[in-house]
Amino acid sequence: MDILLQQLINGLVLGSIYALVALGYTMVYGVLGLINFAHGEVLMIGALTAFSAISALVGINPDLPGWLLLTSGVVAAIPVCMAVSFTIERFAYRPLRNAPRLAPLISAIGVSIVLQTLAMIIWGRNYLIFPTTLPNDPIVLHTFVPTPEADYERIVSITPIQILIVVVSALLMLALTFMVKKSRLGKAMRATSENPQIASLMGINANSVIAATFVIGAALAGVAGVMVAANYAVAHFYMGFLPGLKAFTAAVLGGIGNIYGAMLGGLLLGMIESLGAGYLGQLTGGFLGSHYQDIFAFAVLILVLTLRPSGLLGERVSDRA
Amino acid sequence: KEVLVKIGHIAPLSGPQAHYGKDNESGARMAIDDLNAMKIQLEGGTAKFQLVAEDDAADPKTGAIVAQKLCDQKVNGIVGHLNSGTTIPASRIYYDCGIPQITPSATTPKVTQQGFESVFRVIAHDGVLGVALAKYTVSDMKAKRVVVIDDRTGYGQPLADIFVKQLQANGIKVLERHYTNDKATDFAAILTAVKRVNPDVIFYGGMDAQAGPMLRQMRQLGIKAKLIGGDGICTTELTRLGGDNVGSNVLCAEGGVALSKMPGGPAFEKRFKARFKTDIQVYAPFVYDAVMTMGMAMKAAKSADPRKYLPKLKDIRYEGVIGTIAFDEVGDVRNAAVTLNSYGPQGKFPLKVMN
Amino acid sequence: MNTRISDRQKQIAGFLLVAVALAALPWFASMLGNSWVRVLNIALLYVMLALGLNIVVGFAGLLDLGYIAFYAVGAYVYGLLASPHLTDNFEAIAALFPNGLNFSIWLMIPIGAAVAALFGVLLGAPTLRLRGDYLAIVTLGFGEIIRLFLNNLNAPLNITNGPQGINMIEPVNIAGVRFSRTIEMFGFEVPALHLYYYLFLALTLIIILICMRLQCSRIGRAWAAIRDDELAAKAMGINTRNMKLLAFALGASFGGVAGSMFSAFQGFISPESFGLMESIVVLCMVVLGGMGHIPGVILGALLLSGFPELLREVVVPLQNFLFGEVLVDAEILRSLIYGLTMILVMLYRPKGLWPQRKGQHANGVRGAT
Amino acid sequence: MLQIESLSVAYGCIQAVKGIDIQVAQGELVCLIGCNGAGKTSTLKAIAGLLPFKAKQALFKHDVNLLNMPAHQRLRHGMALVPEGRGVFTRMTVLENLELGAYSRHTGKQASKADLANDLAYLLDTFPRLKERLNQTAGTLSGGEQQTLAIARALIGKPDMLLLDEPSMGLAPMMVEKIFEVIQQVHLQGMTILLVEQNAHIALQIANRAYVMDSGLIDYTGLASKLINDPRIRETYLGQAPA
Amino acid sequence: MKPALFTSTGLQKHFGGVRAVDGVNLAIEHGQVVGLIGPNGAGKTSCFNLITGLYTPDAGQFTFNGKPYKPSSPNEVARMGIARTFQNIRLFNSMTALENVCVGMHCRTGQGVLGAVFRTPAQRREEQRIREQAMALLNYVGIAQYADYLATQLSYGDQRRLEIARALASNPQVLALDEPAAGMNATEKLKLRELLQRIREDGKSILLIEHDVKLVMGICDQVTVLDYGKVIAQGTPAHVQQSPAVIEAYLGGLHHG
Ligand SMILES: Nc1ncnc2c1ncn2[C@@H]1O[C@H](COP(=O)(O)OP(=O)(O)OP(=O)(O)O)[C@@H](O)[C@H]1O
Ligand SMILES: Nc1ncnc2c1ncn2[C@@H]1O[C@H](COP(=O)(O)OP(=O)(O)OP(=O)(O)O)[C@@H](O)[C@H]1O
Ligand SMILES: CC(C)C[C@H](N)C(=O)O
Ligand SMILES: [Mg+2]
Ligand SMILES: [Mg+2]
Repeated sequence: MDILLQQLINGLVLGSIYALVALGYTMVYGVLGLINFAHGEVLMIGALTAFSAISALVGINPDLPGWLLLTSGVVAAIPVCMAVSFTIERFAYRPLRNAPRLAPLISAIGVSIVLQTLAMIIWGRNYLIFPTTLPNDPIVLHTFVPTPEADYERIVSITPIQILIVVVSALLMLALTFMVKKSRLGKAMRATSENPQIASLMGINANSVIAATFVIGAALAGVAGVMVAANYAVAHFYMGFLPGLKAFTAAVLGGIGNIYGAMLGGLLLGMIESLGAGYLGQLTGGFLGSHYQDIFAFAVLILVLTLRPSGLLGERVSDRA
Repeated sequence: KEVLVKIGHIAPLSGPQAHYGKDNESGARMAIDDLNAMKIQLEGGTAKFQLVAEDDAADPKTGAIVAQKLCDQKVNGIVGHLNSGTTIPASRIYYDCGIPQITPSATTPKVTQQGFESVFRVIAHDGVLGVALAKYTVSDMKAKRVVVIDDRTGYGQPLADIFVKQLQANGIKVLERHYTNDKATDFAAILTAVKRVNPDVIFYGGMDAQAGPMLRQMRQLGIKAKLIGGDGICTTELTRLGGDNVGSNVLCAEGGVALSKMPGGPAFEKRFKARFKTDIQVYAPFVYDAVMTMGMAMKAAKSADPRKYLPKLKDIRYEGVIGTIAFDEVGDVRNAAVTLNSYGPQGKFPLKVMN
Repeated sequence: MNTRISDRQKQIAGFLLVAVALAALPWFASMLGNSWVRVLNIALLYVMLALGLNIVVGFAGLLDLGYIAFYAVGAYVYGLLASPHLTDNFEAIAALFPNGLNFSIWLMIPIGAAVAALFGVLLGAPTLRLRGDYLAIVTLGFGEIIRLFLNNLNAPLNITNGPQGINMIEPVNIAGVRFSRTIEMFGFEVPALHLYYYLFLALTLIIILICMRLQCSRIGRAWAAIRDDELAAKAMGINTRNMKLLAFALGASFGGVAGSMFSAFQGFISPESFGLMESIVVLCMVVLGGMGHIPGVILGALLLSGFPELLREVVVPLQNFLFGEVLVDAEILRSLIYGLTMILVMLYRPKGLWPQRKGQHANGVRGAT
Repeated sequence: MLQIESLSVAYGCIQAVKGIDIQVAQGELVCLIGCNGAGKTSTLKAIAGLLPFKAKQALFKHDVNLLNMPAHQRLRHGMALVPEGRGVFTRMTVLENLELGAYSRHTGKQASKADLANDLAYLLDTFPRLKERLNQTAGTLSGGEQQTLAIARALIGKPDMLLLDEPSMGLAPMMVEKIFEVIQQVHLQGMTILLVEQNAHIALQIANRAYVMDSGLIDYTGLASKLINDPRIRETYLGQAPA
Repeated sequence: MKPALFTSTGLQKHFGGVRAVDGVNLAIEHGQVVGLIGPNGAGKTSCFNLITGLYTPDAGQFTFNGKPYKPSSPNEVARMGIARTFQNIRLFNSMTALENVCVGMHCRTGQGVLGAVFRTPAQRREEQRIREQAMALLNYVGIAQYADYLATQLSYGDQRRLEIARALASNPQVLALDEPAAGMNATEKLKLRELLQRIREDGKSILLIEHDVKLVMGICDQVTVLDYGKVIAQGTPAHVQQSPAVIEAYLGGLHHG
C-alpha cells in the first residue's frame, strides 16, 4: 500500500513536471502547428538563468530565505526566457510563416543546437548544482506500521518543492485555459492557428498573436525549468532535451494543441512511467524490468493513438468533402 | 633542435558527455606541459610535445573518422577515447596504422581483449572493479539484501553484470535489478520499487551525474540503504551533486591508488584546480598518467617512432599520480590496485586498498 | 536527326565524365588523407539513408522521426549474421554452423533490406490513420522502442549483447577479396576504404535509380497525391493504405541496406549509434537538401555529413589566421556554425537548397486566351 | 472612399493584375466582373492586404495609405473582405466565428455590448440556418452555410467598406436572393461596397457602377445600367447571344 | 428495360441531432444526367459522401449495375466506376495539371514497383498511354494549354474543369459532380453545359449537384430535390419546377412560372 501510494505520488510529481513543460509546447503548437524543438532548450536557459541569479543572491547574502531565492530565480528566468523566445520567433520562425511545413521544424532543430552551444559557452559543460531553496527533507504524509515482511520505514512522503510543482502546474493550466477560452487573445490565438490570413481579415495581428504565444510559452518553460532544476538540484546545458521530448510525447498523448490535453497527457505519462518502472518487473514475474519502462510508455502512446488518432482530448478533424 | 611529437587525444567535447571529455582533455594538457618542461631528449633533438585534441561526440562513427584523421596526421601516439563505445571501433583503426593507444577511461574489459598489441589501458577495467566491489560487499559490509541498478550504457551495464555474477559466486542473490538511463534525473519510481524489498545495499552501475540526484531522492523516500558503485560515481563531484546526502552511506571503488595517498596526488589536484579553475570531474588523473606514460616510453626508447617506443611501452614501469603503471600481456594495467572510498565531511577518503 | 545524335553523344560523354570523376574521387580524397575517404563513405551511407527517408517524407509526405530504426535493424541483422556473437552465445547455432556464420554478402544485403522492410510495414500498420505530427511522435516512439530493445535484449537471452554492442563483425568479402586493410589488386595497392567506397557508391547508384524511376511512375504519382490531399487521393481510387505501407517498406529497406553496410564497414555496432538524434539528422538532410527532389536530397546528405568534418579542418586554422590564437573552442564553434547553418539555409531557402522546380513560372501569360 | 491608381499584382513571374485604376466613392456599390482568371480575386486580395502589390497610389478614406499596410490594420480603418472560398474558421463554432468578426469592434468607437448583441440577433434572424447551427463547428457546415457565415461574419464587424468576392458562390437560388437583398440593404444604410460576382446579371442590377476586367486589365467601366445592356457584355458575361 | 445503373434506397445519415440525409431514394439510368438540388444544407453533399464511401450510412442500400453495392472505402468506389469532384476544390497542388489527370488513372492501371524500377516494356507502354490519355482529357475539357501549370496556378474555373478531367480519368460509369459551375459566369456555364452534354453522349451517367437552376433544368433528365435531408420532389425538370414544395423551399420568387 505504501509503495503504491508513493508510486502514485511519484507519478503525480513527474507528471506535473511533464505537464508544465507540455503546456508551453502545446500552446506554441496550437497556434503555429510547429513542433518547437527548441522548447526544451528554453527551459534549460530558464533553469540556468535562475541558477545564476540565485547563486548571485546567495553570494551577496547567504541567509536569504529559500522561498525568496526561488521566487527571484523564477523572476529572473521568466524575462530571459521570454526575450530568448521572442528573438528566436522573430528571426528563426517568423520568416518561415509561409514556408513548407517542415522548414520551421528544421530551423527549430538548428535553434536548439545553437542554444545548447551558447549555454555551454556561458555556463560551461559541468553539471551545476542548483542551490537548495526549499527544505530538502520530505514531508511525511502517512506512516504505515511495519510488518514482519516489510520492516522498513514505511512512509509516504513528498517534498515541499514537489508540492509546489503540482500546485503551480495546476494553477498555470487553469490560468491558461481561462486565457484561451475567455480572453480576446485566446480567441485570436485560435483563429490565427487555423488560418493567419483570414485571421488578419478579422483585424487580428497574427504576428503579434504568435509572438505573444511564444512569449507566454517561454514564460511557462522558464517556470518549468526552475522547478525541474530545484527539484533535482542539478542543472546542465543538456537538461532540456529529455523534458522536451517527454513533453512533446505528453502533449501528443493528450491531443496536441489542447491545454487540458497537455495536462492530462503529462500526468498520464508520469503515471505510466512511474507505475511502469515500479511494477513492470513484478507484473511480468521479472521478465520485463524497468528498462522496458520507456518501451511501455511508447507502446501505450501508440495504442492510444491508434484508437484515438488525435490524442485523448484532441479535436477530431472531421473530413468534409 | 626540437623534435615535434604529436599526441592525439579524443573525447566527447560536445553533447551530453562534454564535461567528462573536457576534463580528460585538461588532464592531457597538463601532462603535455609537464613533458615539455622535462625537455626529453630523443634521437635528433629535444622533444616538443603537442596535443592534437579532437571531439568524437561520444559517437562511434565520428570516433572512427577522427581516428582515421589522426592516423593520416601520423600522430605519434593516442590517448583516448573516453567511452568504450568509441574506443573499440577506433582501436582497430589505430592498430591498422600502427599507432599505440592508451585509453584512460574506457573500462569495458573488451577493449583490450581484441588482440591488438598496441592498445593499452591505465585504468582498472570493469571486471576488476566489479569483482572487488562484490567481494567488499560480501565480506566487509556483510550485506545480505542487495539491489542493483544500472544505466544501460556500455559502462554501467557490464559493470553491474560483473558485480551480480561475482555476488552470486559468493552466494548472494541479488534481490532485484532496476534500470535507468544516462540522461535521467528522476529515479523516484525505481527507488520506490527498490524500497519494497528493503535492501541494505544498492549498487549503481553508472555515473555521478545520476548518482547525485539518486542519493537525494533516496533520502526523500526514506531509503536507508548504502549506495555503492564503480569509478563513475567515485568522484569529488559527487559531493557537490548529492549535497549533504553524500556521506558514509556511499562506497565506491576506483582503479589505482587514491589521489590523496599518492606522492604527487594532492599536488596534482591543486595544480589542476589552479590551472583550469574547475574541479576534477572523473578521469583527468588517469589521462594525465596515460600521457606521461607514453612520454616516458618515448624517453626510454629515445624515439617517438611507434615501432621503437612500443616495446618500451609494453615494459614500462612508471610511478604516476594514480599509482604504479605497468601493463600486462593484453595491455591492461598490471595488478591494478582498487581503492575503496567513502565520503565524510572532508569529502572523499580512501577506506581500503584491495589488490 | 543530326543534332539528336550529337545530343546523345554529349549525354554519353557527360556520363563518362561523371563516372570517371566518381571513380577517381577516393584517390584524390586520400591525397588529403584517408579520413576523407572515410568521410566520403559515411556520406554515401547517409545518402542512402536520406534517399530512403525521402521516399517516406518527401514522396509520400509522412513525417517519420524514427527512421533510424531501420538502419539499426539492417545493422544488427548484418552484425549478428557476420560476427561470432550468435555462435558464442547459442550452442544450437554454433552446432548448426560449426565454422561460424559466413554468408555471402549477396545474401546478407537482401536479408538486411527484407528484414528492415518487414519492420517498415510493422511500423506503418498502426500509423495509417494518423496525420502529420501524430505520425511524427508515433514513429519517434517506434524508433526509440527499437533502440531500447536492442539495448536491452542481452538478458535473459543474449541476443543483441545490449549496450556493449556487437564487435568483431566480419568485413565485406566479395569473391574472396576481404575488405580489410590494404588489398593487392592487379598490382595496385587498394586500401579497403576505397573498396568500401566503390561498393557503397554502387549501392547508392542503384538506390538513386530506383528512386528516380519510382518517382516518375504511377506509384510516385500516387505518393505525391497522398501527400497533397489524402482524401482526394482516395477518391481517385488510390489504395492509400497499401501505398503508404509500400513507402514505409521501401524506405525502410534502403535504411536496412545502409545499416548492413555500416555494420560491415565499422566492424562494431552498438545501440548508441541509432539514437533519436540520428533520425533527426537524416530528416534534416532530406529537408535541407530539398524534400522530394532526389538531387537535392543527395546534396543535403553530402553536405550535412561532410560539413562538420570540413569545419573540423577549418575552424582552428581560420581562427589562428584571423586572430592569431584560438579564441573559441573548436567544437563549440563547430556546433554553433552547424546550428546556425541549419537556420540560415531554411531562412534563405525554405524549400531546401535544391528544391524541385515544377510548373510554368517563366512564360506565364495566363488568361490571355 | 477608395482610390487606387495603377495597381499591379504578380505571382512570381505571372502578372495577374497589370496596373489598373479603381475608384469607389462613399456609399457606392461598385461591381467588378470578368472571366475566370481575369484577376478579380487578386485585385480584391491586394486591396485587402492579403497579397503584396504595387501601385502608384492606394488611398482609403482619402488619407489612409494602403501601401505596405498590414492586412489586420484595415479592419480598424473600416474595410472588410469576404474572401473567395469562404474562409471560415472550420475548427471553431459558428458563434465563435461571428465573435471573431466582431473582434475589432472592441477597439473601435462603438464598443457597446448591447449593440453587438443586437447586431448578432439581427443577423441570426436574417440567416436562421446559422442560428440553428450556432454551436456546430463551422467545418461541418454545408458549403452554402459556410458562405452565409462568411458574409455574416463580415457584416457583424460593421465595416464602412465591404469587399465581397463572389458572395453568391454555392448558394441556392433563394439564398442568392436573400444575400443580394442584404447587400442592397446595407448599401442603402450607407455601406460602400466593392463586389466581385460571376452572377453578373444580378450584380449589375443592384450596382451603381461596374468595372469589367479581362486578363489583368480593366476593359470597360461605366454605369451598371448601361453595361447590362451592352451587347458585348451580354455576350461574354451574361451568356446571351448578341441581340 | 435495363435495370437502373445505380440506385439508393432509404439512405440515412445523422450527425448528432442533424438529420443530414433522411431516407433518400435515388436512381440513375444508363446515360442519364440526374440532378440533385435543394437549399443550402439540404444534404446533397452528404449524399455524395455516402455514395462515394466517405461516410458510412446509418441506414440504406445501394445497387450498382444491378448488384448490391457497399461503398467500403473511397478507393474501392472509384475502382468500381464512380468518380467524383469536390464542392471545395481538392486538387493535388504540387502537381501539374497533367499529373493530376494521370493520378486519376491510377485505378485503371496496374504497373508495380518492379515494372517501374526495371522500366519493362509493358510499363513504358502503360506510361505512354497514361500521358496520352491524360493529355486527351485535358483537351476534352479545354485546358490542354495549361498541362504544365501547377494546379494552384489555374484560376477557379479552370480548376473546376481540371477536377472534372481528373475524375473522368478513372473512366467511370457514373460521374458525380458537386457544384461544377460554381464560380463560373453565365458564358462559361454554357461551355460547361456543352462539356457535360458531351460526357453524357460518350456514354457516361452524371449525378449533378448544382445551384444554377438553368443549367440543371437544361441538362438533367431527372431531378431530385432535397430539403432537410428528405426528398421533397422527384421527376423530370419540368415536373419538379412546378412543385409548390420546391418553389417554397428552393426556387423562391425569382423563378415563378
Ligand atoms: N497562387 C497563385 N500562383 C500563381 N498564379 C496564380 C495564383 N493565384 C492566381 N494566379 C493566377 O492569377 C491570375 C488571376 O487569378 P484570379 O484568381 O485573380 O482570377 P479571378 O478573376 O478571380 O478568376 P475566377 O473568376 O476564376 O475566380 C490567373 O491567371 C491565375 O492563374
Ligand atoms: N460531419 C458533420 N457533422 C455535423 N453536421 C454535418 C456534417 N456534415 C454535414 N453536416 C450537416 O448536414 C447538413 C447537410 O450538409 P450538406 O453538405 O450535405 O449540404 P448540401 O446540400 O451539400 O448544401 P450546400 O448546397 O450548401 O453545399 C448541413 O446542415 C450540415 O451542417
Ligand atoms: C565516461 C564514461 C561513461 C566512460 C566509461 N568508463 C566507458 O567505459 O565507456
Ligand atoms: Mg476569383
Ligand atoms: Mg454541398
